[in-house]
Amino acid sequence: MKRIIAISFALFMLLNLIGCAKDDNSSIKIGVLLPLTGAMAKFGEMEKNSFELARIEINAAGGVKGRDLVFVYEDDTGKPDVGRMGMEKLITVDKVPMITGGYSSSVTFAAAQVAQKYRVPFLVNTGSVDKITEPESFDLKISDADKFYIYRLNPPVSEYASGLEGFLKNLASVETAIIFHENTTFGTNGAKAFAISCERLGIEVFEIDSYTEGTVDFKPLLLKVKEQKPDLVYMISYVMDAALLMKQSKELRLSPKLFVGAGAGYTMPAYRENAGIASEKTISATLWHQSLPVPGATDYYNAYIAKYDDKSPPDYHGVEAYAAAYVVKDAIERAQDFKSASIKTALDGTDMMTAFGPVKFIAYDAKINQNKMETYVVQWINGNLELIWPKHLAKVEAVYPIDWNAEWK
Amino acid sequence: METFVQTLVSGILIGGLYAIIGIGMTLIMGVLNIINLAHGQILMLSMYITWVLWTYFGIDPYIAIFITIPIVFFIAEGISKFLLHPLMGKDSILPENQVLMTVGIGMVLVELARVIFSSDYKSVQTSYTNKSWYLGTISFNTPLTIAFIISIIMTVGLFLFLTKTDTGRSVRATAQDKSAAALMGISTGKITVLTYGLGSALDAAAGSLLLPIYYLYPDVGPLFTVKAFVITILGGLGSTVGAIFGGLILGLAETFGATYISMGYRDAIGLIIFLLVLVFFPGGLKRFTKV
Amino acid sequence: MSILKIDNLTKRFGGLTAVDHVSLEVNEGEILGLIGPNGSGKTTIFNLINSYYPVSSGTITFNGHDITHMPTNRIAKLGIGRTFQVVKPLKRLSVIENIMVGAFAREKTFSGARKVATEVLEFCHLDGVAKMKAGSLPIAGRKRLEIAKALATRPLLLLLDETAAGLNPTELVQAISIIKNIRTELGITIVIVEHIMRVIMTISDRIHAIAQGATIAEGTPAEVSVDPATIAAYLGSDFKAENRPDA
Amino acid sequence: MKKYLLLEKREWIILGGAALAPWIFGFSPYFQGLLILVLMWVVLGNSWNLLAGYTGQVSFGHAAFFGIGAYAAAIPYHHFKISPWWGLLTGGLAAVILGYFLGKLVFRLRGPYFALGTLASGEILRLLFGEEEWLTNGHNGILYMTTFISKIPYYYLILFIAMGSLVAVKVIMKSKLGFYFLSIREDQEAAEALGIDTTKYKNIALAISSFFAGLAGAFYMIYMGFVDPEVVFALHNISILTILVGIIGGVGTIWGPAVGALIMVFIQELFRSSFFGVGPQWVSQLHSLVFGALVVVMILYLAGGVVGDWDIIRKKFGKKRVEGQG
Repeated sequence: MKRIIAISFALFMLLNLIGCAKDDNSSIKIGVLLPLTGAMAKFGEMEKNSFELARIEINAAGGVKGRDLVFVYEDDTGKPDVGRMGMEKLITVDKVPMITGGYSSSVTFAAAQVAQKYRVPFLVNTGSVDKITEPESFDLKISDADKFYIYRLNPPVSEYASGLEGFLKNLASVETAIIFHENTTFGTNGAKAFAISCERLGIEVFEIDSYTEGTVDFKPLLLKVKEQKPDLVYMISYVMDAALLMKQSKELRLSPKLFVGAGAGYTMPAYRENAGIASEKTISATLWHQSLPVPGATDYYNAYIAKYDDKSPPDYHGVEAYAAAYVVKDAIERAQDFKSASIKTALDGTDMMTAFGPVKFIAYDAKINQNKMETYVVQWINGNLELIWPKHLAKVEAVYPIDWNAEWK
Repeated sequence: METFVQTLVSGILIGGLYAIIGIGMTLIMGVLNIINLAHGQILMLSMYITWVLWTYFGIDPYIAIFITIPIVFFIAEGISKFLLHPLMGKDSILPENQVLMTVGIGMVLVELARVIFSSDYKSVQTSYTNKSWYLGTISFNTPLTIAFIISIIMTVGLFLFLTKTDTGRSVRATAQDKSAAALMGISTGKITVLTYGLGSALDAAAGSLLLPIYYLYPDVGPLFTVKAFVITILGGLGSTVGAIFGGLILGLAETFGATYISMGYRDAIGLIIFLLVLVFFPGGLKRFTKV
Repeated sequence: MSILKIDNLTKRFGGLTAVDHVSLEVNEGEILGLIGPNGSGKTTIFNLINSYYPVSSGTITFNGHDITHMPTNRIAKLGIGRTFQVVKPLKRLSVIENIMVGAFAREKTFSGARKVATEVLEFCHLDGVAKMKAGSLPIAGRKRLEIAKALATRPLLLLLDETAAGLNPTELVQAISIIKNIRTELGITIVIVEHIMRVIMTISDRIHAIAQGATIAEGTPAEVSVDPATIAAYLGSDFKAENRPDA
Repeated sequence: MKKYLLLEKREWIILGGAALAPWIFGFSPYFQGLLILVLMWVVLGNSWNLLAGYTGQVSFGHAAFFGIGAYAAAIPYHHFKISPWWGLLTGGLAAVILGYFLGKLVFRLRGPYFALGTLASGEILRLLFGEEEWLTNGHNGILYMTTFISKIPYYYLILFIAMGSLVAVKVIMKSKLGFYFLSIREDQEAAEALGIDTTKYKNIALAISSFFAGLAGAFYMIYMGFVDPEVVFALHNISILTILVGIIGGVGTIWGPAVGALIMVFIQELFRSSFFGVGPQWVSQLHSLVFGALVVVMILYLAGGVVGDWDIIRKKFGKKRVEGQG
């Protein structure tokens, strides 16, 4: 018994020692919350790679205020509760003054609350549900910008399709649509947002239908397309579901005028890999494309491929992470010290150009600390993801109308 | 009408796949009288074996069946012999100890897969993965059709094994009444170990058949574990013919439910039928088929 | 006055009639022996009395209550205790705890149940093994524990199902004395099923003999033992197995 | 051992230690968070243990009660901004009501069928709560800005609930109710013959069990400030983990779930954090693997759990020491 007490006492002391983070003057630690294992690990990995790419570049160029930038990664495993615990650990154990990352909408939203509670700035770079930057969801008012610690680099999901809206406006022949979405926060909200877009465009939405991630057989869902014959099928899915949806659409020989994805899975290389020829000529909303005339976009794209894998090139998720790293660097450099409050003040004044596009946190509608930006449209043409909208930036002409029978031969 | 027929076809095809997953479970549940909560994980294991064989050795998943079956059979025999069988005679407060053991085994299998293969999605792209054939306007997914045919063949084979061979008869006798079987000189210990291997081997075949249709990640299993025990209860414990019908019923109920009620309730429909059968029609289809 | 009245009791399992229009009465304070060859339906009658099986037809009346379709636990509460041929000790509980479970049928408190249990322990000569786990008792102890559990519920009527089977001669003598004491000291009416003729003939006041589910004879032990129908039933195929002196 | 107000001296010492624990750990909110998690699992483990370990009804669907408790706290907040703290009153109650109806269904089943029935019930509720968006906000979940930044109030709240569940189980197991539960676990037929209405007492066990599971769920909502059906109705992460906590600690023992919860949370966290950052990074991938392996080894060699088989463990430990001296 005595021995057990002694051992546990020793263990407690050890824990206490580890619990006290050492103050280190040679580096600055920033927390990153990402799904590194679990269903969304593919995205997490791409973002982590991009954070590392940026970190190496930044440190090679002299670091931040003479210190080395260090990212402390915390795996949220794609689960909101784990994400919240990870946030707490970053704040209380690693004692980071700022956190970035945040992949899935539900995890990011749940985790943002922890950052807000502890008053640690959280720069969201992917989580897209609108309410993340709406102070109302955190019991704050729109005028409470000085108390609001959540910032977002990427546009909210309601604006994902803004580029798409312009694209569809030009195609007078699209009059009806069906919307399929995974039953997640991202999916439900994306579907609602697109239904509103359709209303603006005068497109009649026949049906909004949800499915569970990991469904084996989508045919009951897709048969609705066969029956109701909409012009457009809009789908909000992650990679594997996206691939199966298209494979089974091909199998059922569906022939709407357009298959449109809402970003997420539909721009990933793994989508093309799995859906094969069924992915050909599908269209997707996107937040970025490497051919955009944004300084550093192509450089990032090439650097990523050179450093990691030429078979899985990065899409907008990667560049969001890459850009977030530079926004972090910029803010810390302008901050008076390394404290959370100072970094927040610096973030308020952010106005810079990144490989993702211009970044400036503004207040509009119900949101504050939100970066507002344009979105784009891409299409898989001959196995490559090509930018097709806006027209003045596109190097490739959109393929439309599409003869699915010929494409899917 | 076309929607109806296409729904019917999809339901039957997916039901065939469910059936073969369910047959393994029904054997195990019938003879060992435990719920094998590692069933989906065994399926996952065989999918990884099939994936490795395809990716690194270029072996077609349908040929890989002949390799995954013996590998999984021996692994399952080991699990059964060293982890499940020793618990049989042991006195424990909860008779469900073996069930809980399968939970532990399942966890270990998933986490091993995660350590070895990471959480990434894997899939195989063969020449036929994206193929389908048509009868008029009705489409039949080719890999699903093949899976359906193979699962029918395997069930017939299993049925013959259970009714025509001595070992098979011993398995059935053990399933019906363990103590009576032991009195008749059947080594029930050996039979239970064998049955776990056999049930898992069927599961392994299902894994190889599933891979070209679906995709693979360490947590793929539980979805199919649940399907398997729904089928087992629908078809009646230990009934192979019942499992075939149970699989088809589940496939059809899910597909029709998804088409005509709501896709979101797809998985719930199976579970609700399951609970109703469990409570109000114990014995399932076995009441009618008797085998 | 009869405490238990069974009227035209019938039980069918599918096509098989296990109990066929049996009628019998048990008088208060007596010991009634129920005899019959293997599979003649003795245990089935017990299982019908305390509602383990639903009755196919006929009625069972206990102490003025119609208990034909009453759930088992309510019948026990009314005052019918029983033992099982295949003993059912609560294995992981100690002997005294087993008996306490029975005692709680009439006692609300822990101490009350414990007091009753202690008395029953002594009565059944189990006081030496009170703390032992019921699962590790030898067979004689388990048989006595069956009686003790039932006694602790303070029954008016006790159904004893083969409580003497598998005991050695010394244990047998002890068992017989316990059964006799139950009636004399506690005044509990007993119906007993037993294979060992020597036991049943010595302790029963009356005997009710059945074969293939139907009554074949009734009367004092002396009357029944010379009854031609009884002899025929026992001299049938079951004769050797049933009537060996030690069986 | 002398009784001091329901508990033994040793148990009071443990409770005293638990009351001081947040300070012993250097006041780190991170470790306080872990302790809160341990205590939450103690409540869940106790709840399950009463039904499964003591009454023999092995539930594979305890997430149903946990989840309904969490939503009982969350739904009024979502619709009417009623504080989730009321969940401490409504959570347990909602779970008892659910248990009442579920009991009518699943208590018709025995053994493995009961396990399957409860498992399916939990899964159906998970799908239902994900789908019925008008009521539950679906997969968006329900978020609430938690009341305190400090973990201390939560710690003492859950310590109080955990202590309550422990004392409740202890008192029950010394009463008629406890004896009846045990007899149902040991032999339902024998119990019926002794005048025990097994259905009624199984329902009582379920009601008490679901009450504490619901309370734990409501606490989860108050403390985490977030619920979503995949989290609170999770088959593996709640239902099965609850069982494993019971198994590791010791089924049918008073302190088993507490010991099991402590082992489960700390082993998982020890590995997940790569031995609190001391070990190499890859160790963190092993956290579930190690726990799974522990479950397998425990069931194989120590089916009674750490508490139930403490004598065996002590004997082995003692032997080693003798060898060491020799």
